[in-house]
Amino acid sequence: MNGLTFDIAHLLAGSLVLVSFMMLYQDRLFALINVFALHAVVLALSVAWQAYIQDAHHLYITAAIALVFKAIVIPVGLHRIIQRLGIHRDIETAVGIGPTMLAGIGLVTLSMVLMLRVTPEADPLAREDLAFALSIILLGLLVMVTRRNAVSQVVGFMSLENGLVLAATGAKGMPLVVEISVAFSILIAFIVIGVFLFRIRERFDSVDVGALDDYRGERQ
Amino acid sequence: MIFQLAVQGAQMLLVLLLAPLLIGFVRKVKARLLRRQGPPLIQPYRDLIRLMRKEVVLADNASWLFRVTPYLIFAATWVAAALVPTFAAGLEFSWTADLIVIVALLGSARFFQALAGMDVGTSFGGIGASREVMIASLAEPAMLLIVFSLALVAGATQLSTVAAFMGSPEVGLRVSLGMSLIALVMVAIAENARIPVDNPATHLELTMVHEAMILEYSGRHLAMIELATFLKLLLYVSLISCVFLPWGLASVGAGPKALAIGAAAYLAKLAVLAILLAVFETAVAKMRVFRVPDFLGAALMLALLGTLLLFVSRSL
Amino acid sequence: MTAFSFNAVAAILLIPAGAAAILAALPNYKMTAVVNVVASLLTLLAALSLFITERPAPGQYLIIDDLNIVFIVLNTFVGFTTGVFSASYIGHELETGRLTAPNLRFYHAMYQIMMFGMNLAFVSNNIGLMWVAVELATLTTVLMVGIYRTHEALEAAWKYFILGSVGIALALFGTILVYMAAQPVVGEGTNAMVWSVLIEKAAHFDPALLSVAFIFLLLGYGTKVGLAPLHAWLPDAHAEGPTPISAVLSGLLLNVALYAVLRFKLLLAASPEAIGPGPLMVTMGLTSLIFAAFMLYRRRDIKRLFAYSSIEHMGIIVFAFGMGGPLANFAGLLHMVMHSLTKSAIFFAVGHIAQVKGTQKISEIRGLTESHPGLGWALVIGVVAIAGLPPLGIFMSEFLVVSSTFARHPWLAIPLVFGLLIAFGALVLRLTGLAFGEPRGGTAPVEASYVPMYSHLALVFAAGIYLPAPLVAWFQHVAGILG
Amino acid sequence: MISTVALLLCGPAALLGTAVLAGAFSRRASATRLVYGAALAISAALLVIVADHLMGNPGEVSAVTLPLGLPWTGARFRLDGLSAFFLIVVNLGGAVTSLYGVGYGQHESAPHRVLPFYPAFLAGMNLVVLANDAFAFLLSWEFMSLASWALVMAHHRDEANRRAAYIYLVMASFGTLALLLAFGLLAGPAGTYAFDAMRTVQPGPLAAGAVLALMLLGAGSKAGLVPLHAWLPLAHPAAPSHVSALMSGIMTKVAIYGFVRVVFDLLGAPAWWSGVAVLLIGGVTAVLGILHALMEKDLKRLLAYSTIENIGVIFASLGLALAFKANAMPSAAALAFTAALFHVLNHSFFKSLLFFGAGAVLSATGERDMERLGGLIHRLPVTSFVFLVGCVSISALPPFNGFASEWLAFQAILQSPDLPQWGLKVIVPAVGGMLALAAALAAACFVKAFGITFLGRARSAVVEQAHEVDRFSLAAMAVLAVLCLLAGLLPGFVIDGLSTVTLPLIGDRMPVQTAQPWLSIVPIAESRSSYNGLLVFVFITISASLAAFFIHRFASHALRRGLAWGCGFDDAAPAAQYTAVSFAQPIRRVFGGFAFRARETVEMPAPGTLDPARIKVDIHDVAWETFYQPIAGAIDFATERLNYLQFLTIRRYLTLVFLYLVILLLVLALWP
Repeated sequence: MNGLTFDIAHLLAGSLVLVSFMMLYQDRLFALINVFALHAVVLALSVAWQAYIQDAHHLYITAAIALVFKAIVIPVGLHRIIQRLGIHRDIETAVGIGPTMLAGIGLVTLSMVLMLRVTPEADPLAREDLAFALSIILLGLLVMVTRRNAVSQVVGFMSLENGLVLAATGAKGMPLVVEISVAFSILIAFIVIGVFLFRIRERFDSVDVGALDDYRGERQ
Repeated sequence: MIFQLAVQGAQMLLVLLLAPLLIGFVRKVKARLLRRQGPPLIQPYRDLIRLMRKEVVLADNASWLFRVTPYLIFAATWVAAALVPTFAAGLEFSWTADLIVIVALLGSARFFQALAGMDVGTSFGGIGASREVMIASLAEPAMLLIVFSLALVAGATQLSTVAAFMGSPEVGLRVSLGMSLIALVMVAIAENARIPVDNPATHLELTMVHEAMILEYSGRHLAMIELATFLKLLLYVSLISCVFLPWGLASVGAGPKALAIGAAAYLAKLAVLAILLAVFETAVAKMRVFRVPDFLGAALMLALLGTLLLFVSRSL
Repeated sequence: MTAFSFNAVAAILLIPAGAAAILAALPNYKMTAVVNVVASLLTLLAALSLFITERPAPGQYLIIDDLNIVFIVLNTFVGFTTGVFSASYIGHELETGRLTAPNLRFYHAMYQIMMFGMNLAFVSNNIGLMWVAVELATLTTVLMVGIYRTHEALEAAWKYFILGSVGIALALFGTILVYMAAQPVVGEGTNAMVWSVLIEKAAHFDPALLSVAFIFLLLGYGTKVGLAPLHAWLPDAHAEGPTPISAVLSGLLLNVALYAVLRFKLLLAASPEAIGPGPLMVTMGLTSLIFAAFMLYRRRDIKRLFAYSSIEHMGIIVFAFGMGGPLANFAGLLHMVMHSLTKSAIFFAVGHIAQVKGTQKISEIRGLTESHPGLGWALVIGVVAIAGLPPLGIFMSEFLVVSSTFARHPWLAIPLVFGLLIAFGALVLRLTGLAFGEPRGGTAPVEASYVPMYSHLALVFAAGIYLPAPLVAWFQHVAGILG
Repeated sequence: MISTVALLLCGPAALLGTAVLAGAFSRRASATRLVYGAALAISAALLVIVADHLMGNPGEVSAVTLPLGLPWTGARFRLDGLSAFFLIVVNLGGAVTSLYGVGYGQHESAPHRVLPFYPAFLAGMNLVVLANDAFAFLLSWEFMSLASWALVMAHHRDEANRRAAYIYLVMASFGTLALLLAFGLLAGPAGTYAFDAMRTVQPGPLAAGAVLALMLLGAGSKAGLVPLHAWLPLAHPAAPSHVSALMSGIMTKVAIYGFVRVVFDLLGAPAWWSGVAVLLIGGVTAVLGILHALMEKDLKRLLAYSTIENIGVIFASLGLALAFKANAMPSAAALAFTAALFHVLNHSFFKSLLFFGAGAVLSATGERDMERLGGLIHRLPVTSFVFLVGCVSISALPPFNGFASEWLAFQAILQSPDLPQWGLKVIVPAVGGMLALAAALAAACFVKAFGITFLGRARSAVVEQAHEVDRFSLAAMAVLAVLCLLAGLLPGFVIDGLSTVTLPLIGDRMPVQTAQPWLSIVPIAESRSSYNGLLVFVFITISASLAAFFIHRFASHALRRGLAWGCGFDDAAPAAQYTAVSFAQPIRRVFGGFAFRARETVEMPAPGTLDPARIKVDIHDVAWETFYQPIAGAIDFATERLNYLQFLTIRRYLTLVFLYLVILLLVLALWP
């Protein structure tokens, strides 16, 4: 493949990682959701670009899903949930922003190291993409474990899943990508609905996972 | 064959007849040492006969065991005593039992004596029995270790063989043998309930050991037990004499002349040892019951030391 | 013949799928229960027919080989017996009003979907398809765990759901990585996901990619196997869901995930430069074993107790497969089968016990052998079996694992034996309290279905005494495959 | 022609069948007699078969492989001299116990919890002795433990019994795992679990040492070696008395069989220090066991502790045999080995007898606590007589059997100076001293046991309405008493019979004894040592009857019943008698200090007050406090700490997963 296409793909993937970092940095729910929307948009772009250079047309569907569902539906839904629940705007982060960022950097380097051990014969784009995807996944997990609020955890999970889609699309001619992205969208919908359900069933006064855990399996 | 059997029988009768005499002799010597006249030598015989004539007063609670025990004790002790070479070694039935068996026979006599002590159900019987078994639990291991060291020197636990070996020149003078001799004497004192471990002449129940066990016995039963006690003392004395002073002991299948010499020598040894015993008993005082373990512990240690020394010296 | 045998494979998948559709439509719970049992029975028969029929060549999506037949038959069998058990169990739940008719409709439909998912996972030859199937089975069980709608049940389901989803994601990434590793060698397209193709070419794959892939797969599927420290969902899901589901979770779903791990272990073993899967699995196995063994002591809830014992045994199995070698692999397979049978039998018993005693608190259940001899002795035999005492099957597998390990790597055997002993102490301690002593708790007679639990126990007992030669040959062959 | 071992295997099969039937019909009234009758018949049949085998062709070995058990090994069974001997021990005990059970079982409150497991227990023991591959062996071994566990659990409403059963099963499983490891070493990576294969390979010194240690742990924990004995005095008394007899008299012997089978048969040539280890453990076990027995006031626990002592004696002789074998002194090794096996037989006799007696006392009075008994010799004449025989035998007093085997052991110890190693030179006499001490203490212990229980005056009302037990129990006890006497009078026959065991395992045998004049036994040469129980017995009888005759002939016959001497305080209450505790007090003062940190504290009343002074004694089981409590504490601590992991939030669990992932990735990144 010629340099330009490669660079563009590289650029998009890289910017996804960057957006992940931005998510790590956010400490307000609305801002976090918006950043996630941006994350989804960038993902949609890179997926579309992959579709174009691999001229695998089914990938456009994935791109579309990412754009419509993740960049629009879900964020809007989350906005409404937050308003409905009226939960305070601040995210009480379990770990401070600074350490989180440092950890994030560590994770990215780790994934780079891992992927650079891969034999260069492999498709270079695949290598780069994988390195980025791995970092995005790890960062997403990091968001999940450093946030107390269920909504932000959901967001983290979705960004993680974006990393998966990125990897899947980066893999040339991988089958089932569309189906997988659909399946995941459903999964996420479940999670969001779950968060929502717990609210309307009046079982938990907040969707703070901490409160949700007050029972914690076996009472002492 | 017949002659051998006769000798064996003679030995059995001899020990039976000599035992009271030995006691009488010891008492006499002790009395003399205390500047007393003392009872005549044959007093023990008289005592026995008088006891035989008296009626038996049996405690209400006494069971059959209480009445059988005296005969068992007497029989076991007599057999044991008869198996120890007195004037002649290698008698017809000497191989029936070796030294370990003889010790064990005395052990079974003690076992039944302790049981009989507990049978009536008085506290005195309990006192005697529990103290007796405590003493025995230390004396028996010591005795067995002594047996070990003798057996290691002589290469046998068969008394005749041991005596023959000790009589032979190659035995020489050995530290370990000295230790075992001392240990044996201490054990003998404890086993026979002599001063300082126990006082055969006491009448104060709380200090009794042996006497407390037989407190309830009377009449012919008491006679049996007394006789057994006499036999026991004789047994230990002749044991010491045949192992550590084996001179003059008639050898296996010897003629009448040798036997006569043996008998004379035996009587002489008895006299000497009896005098020593009397002197010792007048010299020391009875110790408290709970000093006895230390006394016997010392015997045990000596015996063990003797055995270990032998093991070591053997390999050199 | 081929035609028929293909139908057999199809039947394994279609019967549950169709049954699910019907059950979703049927209103009456008695009938649904019956249909459920019948469908499971048919599936079992279809699975058994796999033995007699000639196998199809592995296709792009489906495969039948020695490895998965064992799993399929076990799966369908326990699925069937559990169906029988749940018929009587659910009846009681309905009377006590813990469940309602609509719940039940949903429940039975979900049950069949879950069976479908598990069977699909077993027969799928395509790692992507396998992933989808495993996730399907997982998500259905999530829904069933939450079926009681109690605070605890929903919380357990939620925990299961979140942790499960993360596992899903990790497993998917691993799958993608495998594809990436295969794609340069095998070429683009579905072929690069067909296991039977991959295993042939695995030697030429990029080792580094494979290694990373295996770590993600081990964590992703290991979450469902319940290996510590990924086990968190397991105890609560077992404790709060309906007991038939606990039985299926312990007896089957863990095996499904384990099966997936094994497939990828083979793949990795075929590529020499890649990281050795053995040490990883041995470590995880020992960790889970010892951790679960200690956790057993402080349990207050009877179902949670046995959930932890499942973790412990999964640890043993993973350890055995990690050790590798004919003996250890044989033991691992045997142990897996025995554990499925025993543990589901135990849960059958526990389900009825909890119903008659009206509680799951261990401290409130006493003297079962007196108050309910049938259940009590079943529990005793079950625990004796699960604790690895003869003459029951698990003793044989533990015998093989321990002795062979000690002969090869003594230092690995010590922690293994240590964990086994600790767990044994805990199980027997609890058993002593539950089965013996002054009876406590409800003493109402129970209309229990003894057939499933005692048939399982009878099988376990028979296996402990006598393994039929063909089965042995089979296992040895599979153990050979597992290398 | 069906081979002998196949014939023998029908026995356990029949027993298992009986067990199943018993499980089905155990609530019928007639079940008890039927089950015990069947067990009796089967054990007797097995006994006959083995005896016939020994009569016909002693040396012959017959083996069979069944298509059961471990697939590629099969269930192998084998009958050789060793297993034949232990089969006799097991089935003789089994038969007598079943006879006893026919009567004693009638008192059982919950027969349905005893009857199914009793035959299974017997079957398990038979199978252990016959097994010829590691799997069959361990399977039967653990099955035996399991059945006995169920029997201990029979009276499960008693908290103490549940605890005992729990500790027992855990210790049993510990032992099994140790044996499992040992067999793992012997089998090697290839997994050749057949004993025949193990015999052919000689493991290296390190492996051999490990196997020996593991066997000491595994077989020792079942036999009751200190410090693994803690479960034994809890579990053995907890079971119904006839089962206690089986566990104490027979099952411990099966454990010894396991030890001998592996260490003397499979392990090949031993190293000299292996003898040292076994010797020391045996000696210590003997002394500590009997000291604990002396401190007991529960009759059955006393018997259980004395079992520990006898096990110690047996292991000491075995260690001696190992030492001799290692130094190529086969004749001495044969002597020591014979002593050990002879003691195995004897102990199975008198320990069963004593437990039967305890059971009779229990069923007659409902009491196990000696402090509430006394004077039973008037109420239970026959029982007390046979119990006395048992006491005399176990106290190693001539002419009974206990003495014969101990005498052989001492003779073996006397061979030790020829041993080359210094360690052995020093240790053997020390152990000999320990054995002598243990023997003397045993005598003391059983004076106490018999004296407090049967002699003296009744300490509680239960004794007054005690009645002699049923004829089946009496018959069983009488049989054992006669056996005790016979084995003591004619040891030569037993010793010659044991030559079929010693020859294959040691490579030598003791000289033929039955050819000796007057049937006396002569281990090496008559000039060295000899013993003739028969003659000693005859002499004692003759001289006793002579004495009796003379007394009868010449002395007075007058006899008067009167009060016992009480220093003028007549008719002291029975409470004034010596109790079990006070009887043991002198010995406690001598040995208690180091053996179990016994402390005596006297509480004197304030001057002028009239309330009594009290003496308080607290005794510690050192082994329990040194090993078991710390372990339990450690486990408790670990569970306490780990338990937090059950109560984390989802986020923390996710963190765990996340960290685990990162760690693994790091490992991968740093992978060379």
